[in-house]
Amino acid sequence: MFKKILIANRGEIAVRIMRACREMDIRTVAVYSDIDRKAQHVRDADEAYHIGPASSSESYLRIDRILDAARRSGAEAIHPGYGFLAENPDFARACKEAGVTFIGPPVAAMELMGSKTAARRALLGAGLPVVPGTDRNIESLEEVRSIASEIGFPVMLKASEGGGGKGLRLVATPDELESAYRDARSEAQNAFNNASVYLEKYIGRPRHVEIQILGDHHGNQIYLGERECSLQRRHQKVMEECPSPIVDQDLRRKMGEAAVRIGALAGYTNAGTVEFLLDQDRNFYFLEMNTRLQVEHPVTEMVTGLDLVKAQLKIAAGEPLAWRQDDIQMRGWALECRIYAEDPANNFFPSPGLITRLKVPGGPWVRDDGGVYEGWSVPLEYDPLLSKLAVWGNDRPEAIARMRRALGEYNVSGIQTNIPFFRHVLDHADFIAGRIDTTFIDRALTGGWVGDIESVDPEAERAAMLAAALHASRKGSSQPSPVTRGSKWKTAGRDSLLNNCPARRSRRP
Amino acid sequence: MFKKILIANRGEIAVRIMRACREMDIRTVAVYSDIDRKAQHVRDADEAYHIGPASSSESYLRIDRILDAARRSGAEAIHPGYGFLAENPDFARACKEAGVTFIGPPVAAMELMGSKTAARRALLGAGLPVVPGTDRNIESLEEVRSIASEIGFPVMLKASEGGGGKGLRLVATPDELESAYRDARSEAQNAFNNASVYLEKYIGRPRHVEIQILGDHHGNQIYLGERECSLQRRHQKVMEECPSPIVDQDLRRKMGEAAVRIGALAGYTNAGTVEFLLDQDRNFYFLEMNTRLQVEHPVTEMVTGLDLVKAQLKIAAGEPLAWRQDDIQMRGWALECRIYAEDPANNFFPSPGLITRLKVPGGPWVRDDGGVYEGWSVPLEYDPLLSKLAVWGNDRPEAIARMRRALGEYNVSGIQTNIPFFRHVLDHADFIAGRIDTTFIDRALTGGWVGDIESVDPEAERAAMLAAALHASRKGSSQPSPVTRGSKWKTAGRDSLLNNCPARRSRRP
Amino acid sequence: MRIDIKQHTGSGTRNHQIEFNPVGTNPVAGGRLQFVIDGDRREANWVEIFPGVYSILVGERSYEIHVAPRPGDFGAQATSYDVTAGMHRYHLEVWDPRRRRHSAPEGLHEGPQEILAPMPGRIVKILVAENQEIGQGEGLVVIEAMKMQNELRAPRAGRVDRVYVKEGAGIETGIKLLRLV
Amino acid sequence: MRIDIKQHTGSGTRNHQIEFNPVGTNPVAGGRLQFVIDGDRREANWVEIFPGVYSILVGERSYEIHVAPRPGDFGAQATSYDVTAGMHRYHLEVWDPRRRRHSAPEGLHEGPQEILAPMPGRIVKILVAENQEIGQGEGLVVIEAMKMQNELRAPRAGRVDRVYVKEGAGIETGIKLLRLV
Repeated sequence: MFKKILIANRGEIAVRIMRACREMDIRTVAVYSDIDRKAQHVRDADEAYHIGPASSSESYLRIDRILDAARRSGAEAIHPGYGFLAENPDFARACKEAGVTFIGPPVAAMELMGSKTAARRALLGAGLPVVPGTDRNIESLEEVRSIASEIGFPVMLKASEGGGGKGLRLVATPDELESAYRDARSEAQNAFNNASVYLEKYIGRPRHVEIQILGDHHGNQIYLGERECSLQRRHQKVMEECPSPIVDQDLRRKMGEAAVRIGALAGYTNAGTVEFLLDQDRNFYFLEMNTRLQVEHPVTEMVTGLDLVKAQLKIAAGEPLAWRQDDIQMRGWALECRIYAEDPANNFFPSPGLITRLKVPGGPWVRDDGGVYEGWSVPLEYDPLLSKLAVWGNDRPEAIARMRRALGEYNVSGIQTNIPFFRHVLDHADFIAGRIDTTFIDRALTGGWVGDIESVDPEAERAAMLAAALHASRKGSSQPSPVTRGSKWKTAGRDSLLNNCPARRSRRP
Repeated sequence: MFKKILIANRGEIAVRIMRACREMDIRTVAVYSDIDRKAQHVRDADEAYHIGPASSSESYLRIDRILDAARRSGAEAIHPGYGFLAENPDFARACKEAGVTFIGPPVAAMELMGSKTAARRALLGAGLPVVPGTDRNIESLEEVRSIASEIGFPVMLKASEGGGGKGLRLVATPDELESAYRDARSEAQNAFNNASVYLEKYIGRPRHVEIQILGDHHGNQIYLGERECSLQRRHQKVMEECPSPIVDQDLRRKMGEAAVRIGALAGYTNAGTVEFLLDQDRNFYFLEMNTRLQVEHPVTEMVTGLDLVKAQLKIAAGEPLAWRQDDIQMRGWALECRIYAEDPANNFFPSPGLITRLKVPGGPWVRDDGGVYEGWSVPLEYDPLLSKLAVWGNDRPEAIARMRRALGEYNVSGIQTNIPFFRHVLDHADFIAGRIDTTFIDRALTGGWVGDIESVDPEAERAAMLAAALHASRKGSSQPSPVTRGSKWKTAGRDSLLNNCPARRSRRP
Repeated sequence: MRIDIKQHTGSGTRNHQIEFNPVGTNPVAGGRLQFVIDGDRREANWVEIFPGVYSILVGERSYEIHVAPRPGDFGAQATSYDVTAGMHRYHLEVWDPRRRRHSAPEGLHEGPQEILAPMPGRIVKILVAENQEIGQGEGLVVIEAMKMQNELRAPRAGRVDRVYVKEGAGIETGIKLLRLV
Repeated sequence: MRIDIKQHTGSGTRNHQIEFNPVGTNPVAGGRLQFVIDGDRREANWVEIFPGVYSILVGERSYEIHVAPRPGDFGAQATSYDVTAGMHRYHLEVWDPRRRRHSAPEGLHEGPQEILAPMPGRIVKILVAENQEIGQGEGLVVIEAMKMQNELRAPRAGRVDRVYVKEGAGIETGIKLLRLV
């Protein structure tokens, strides 16, 4: 096993990986940017190397500086976490050339899965289920017309290098096709500096269900059940569960075996996730493969009892898998909420800044994977994920009740978080019944949703007003901020219409 | 199910019970003493009733005031937790008379198990294994002589009403018998105001292994595996695990079935624990039965996946057990450390006071059941248990590594805790090998143990000295306390010989 | 003392009135007090656990209330708080008795108005030019923060009188972005 | 500045010496500094995370150090700290340069000595009387705190000159219990 590894990441996932390392007596090397000197992952590491200014393009994306830190520290391997360089084949290649083990799949597998059309071609060739459509870029309007009429409307135009919902066009009728094609190409050009698009059949209200796989360097491939990831806001996952409410033993086996075949096809090793779309009839279609550890891996860990980060390290060190497929037992039900620094009462605007108080929930079957601490100032340069709150229950209703309880204990002061938003999801009849798809949240919740929950307890309302009055009378009203004069506009601003979408090419991991 | 219950307790166990209630939509009623107005359990409850001054004899032990609070709040049931009134038959009887459900066993079962000699008689009658010895009080020196010679030396003299190691005498040879008998009686008289003693065969270096049982009101009784509780300091449990390193399937079944028979014998319902002593040859003998929820119940929960507090509530509400014996599956390994406010570097002196900073460990398979918070001042009137830190692993080595990691993340500032002490236990070769018995800690650790761990990392030592020097140079040295002049004596006092033992009749739960 | 409270909800605004005897400004305080709210008399046992966090027993019912000023959201006559009680969150505007003589400002949407930054970040794109006529809901600027691009839209129709910021500029919450007339 | 440090371990005491340039007393501080410890030169990158909690990079090795004064354990010339670095805990006595001219007090065990309460609690029993001769290790008083009875024993033989406390009295850490001569 490795004696020392470098973690090329920050925040909760760096902290998570270091926890596994400490339990395995592996020394940890952190890298950090100027504003992360006091970050949790630097405090937790055995060694820490400065790699540049706050902007990630100048630090956490700098392959040269990270490899330099690996050399200087004598790290034998690098764990990329997710995001940043995790799915960058050039980084994996550079590690290989530098003689450092990249904890992840082979470069070829990353490259194959990095190109949507190439991956579609490979799967179609092997007779694996992909969404009906083209397996290569479309070169002309004529081509679009003919293929679209073959497949039948509605169809989706997608950017070949795309992600995060950009360069995406839903086309309901033939006469919309021309303008949609033009728009999709130009949007793709702007967003990804590559205009190529391809065509897929549109699947209405699909579910996003993904399969976790593990592959070692001895030809063993297993799947660890599925994760239900249909709860997304603007194409961003916000809440995940394991198992999925609509996947039964039979479907799990079918999807699992398909995922393992896809892994084998790509010559995949280490931990990976095969994402599928499920249509209304529970037919599943390959969406894409994430060639790294998934943000939502904890729900799989809680149900299977396996530590995925430890498995990654053992696989990268050349150990054979410790489990055969039929050793994998799923017990109970797990849910995860992604706690983001964003204000649900204010169009989910990002909310960076100083955490003045942090109380994390505890007690039975509650797990918090955090990357921040009381007194830490959340920078605005990086992803707003503060922590992942996961719970386990004997069944889905218990898990839901426990998550409600845990969210009630969670207190983050100084900045806004989406915690109140999750309380709405948990109370929604469709969620409770498991009737969810990727459009559920945008349809049912964020639309007409307001941050304030109408009180059902008039006594609590009175107590709230007494507390506010007491506070005002004791502290006097706070200093008017520079905004005072414009305050009415501020208020207007808070409630004004807003769009937000990922600034990076790919959506959040 | 109940709509509202009262929790007649404080601290971590009150918080634990309220968590279960919130997950079951049961409203919670707290009781509190003057000093506990800001305690966590009052903050967590839906209602809170003041029941008197700090001294527990004037508050948490006042049956009348607690029942009055139950009446006024309309609570349908009372959960006693552990300690305080949990094993007091008069309280259970008073609840019954007040028409409030006592969440625990019937009065008769509590009374039978409350008297050691009565319980011994009952078990002997049923042919169940108890430590060889008398089943009634010894009235004369002659009687002691004859019985002792029958059993064979060494023998133990025990106070019939005893506990916490008081009125206890090990007698190795016949000629020690007379004085030992006299001492034991007078010590029992002083401690328990009852001089009765009885005789047991002495079992050398025994293990303490206990079985968790559940019984409903429909005649169903099951066992949930064992807990290894041999790690004790001065007869106080400090660390527990599930399963036990020396219990195999076969022994587990034998002990489990014996425990269930003992439960049936006592007409037991709800959650209970049968404590056994194991000798060197793994023969097991009944020690006593705890007729309430055990402090260390989390390790059983983590391995079986069952929520014991929820089970207690359902049983008390009249529901039949949801599991048959063969539904109980044990998975992996769990460890628990009891985090006490005591100073291991200072003879384990109690260390009450203000918690200036509290950082609880998190991440995978770590569970903290706490009853305190940052800013809370730990009162000296009550038990020093701050929290229970439990971890789960696939096997014992992983659980040990994880506990080491979790303890490393645990930070309590302002008061001293026994956290550094546990690091010694976890690093001890005998513990790692599972070679433990009830004398292990007093033999191997607390004897020559010093609070400072000799550094293995000279660089860490340098950093520590730099930090101390920086701190002193920046802050200047702190205000000399009143103690200044006597400081050398203070130091002497810190290192002076000390005895500490429980002030209550029975040892800590 | 008598304090007016405006409660803002999704559906509108409710007015409340609360009366109690002054409790002083001792940083660590607490005790029993009588109060009258919207005409109902109550007794409360209150204590401040942390600054802005109150444990309040109304009768024997236990509530933990978090009182936080809404960032950058202060009026001249009132202070707006986000108040959280368990699962419930309220937006309360407390009218400070020491300034009761003033009345609420009216004519919200008249005259020139400043559009302020609702969050810190970086201006990645300015979508309008000075003197440009715009309609309600039209995009004004795109602010990037935490890997998200957030498009701020016009709350009403009007003409862009001035643009205060440049593309690429870093901004703080509350600074002026542009003026609408 | 030059600072002497006495390190107390189970096995005895070690002396160390550390030198660095003064860093000021800015509450939130940090930076790089050169220091020499027992003759070895090092470079450190330090920052205070919380009061008394330092993140220190020596070279690139990361240490988080908790510095806490030992309760009631202050000498006239030095300050004693419990210093924790990860799994390791040190008892360090820092000799404040501003008082270096003094030397350590000697004759630890001579003359009359006060026995002080090592913890808060309640005196449940006084086991000796004034003018009573006692041997080392003999029980002096029993203090109850947190449901435990703690017997304080004589660190050496001597005569009980005075008893300052009564049974049933509540006590604080550091108050005088009795005088031994």
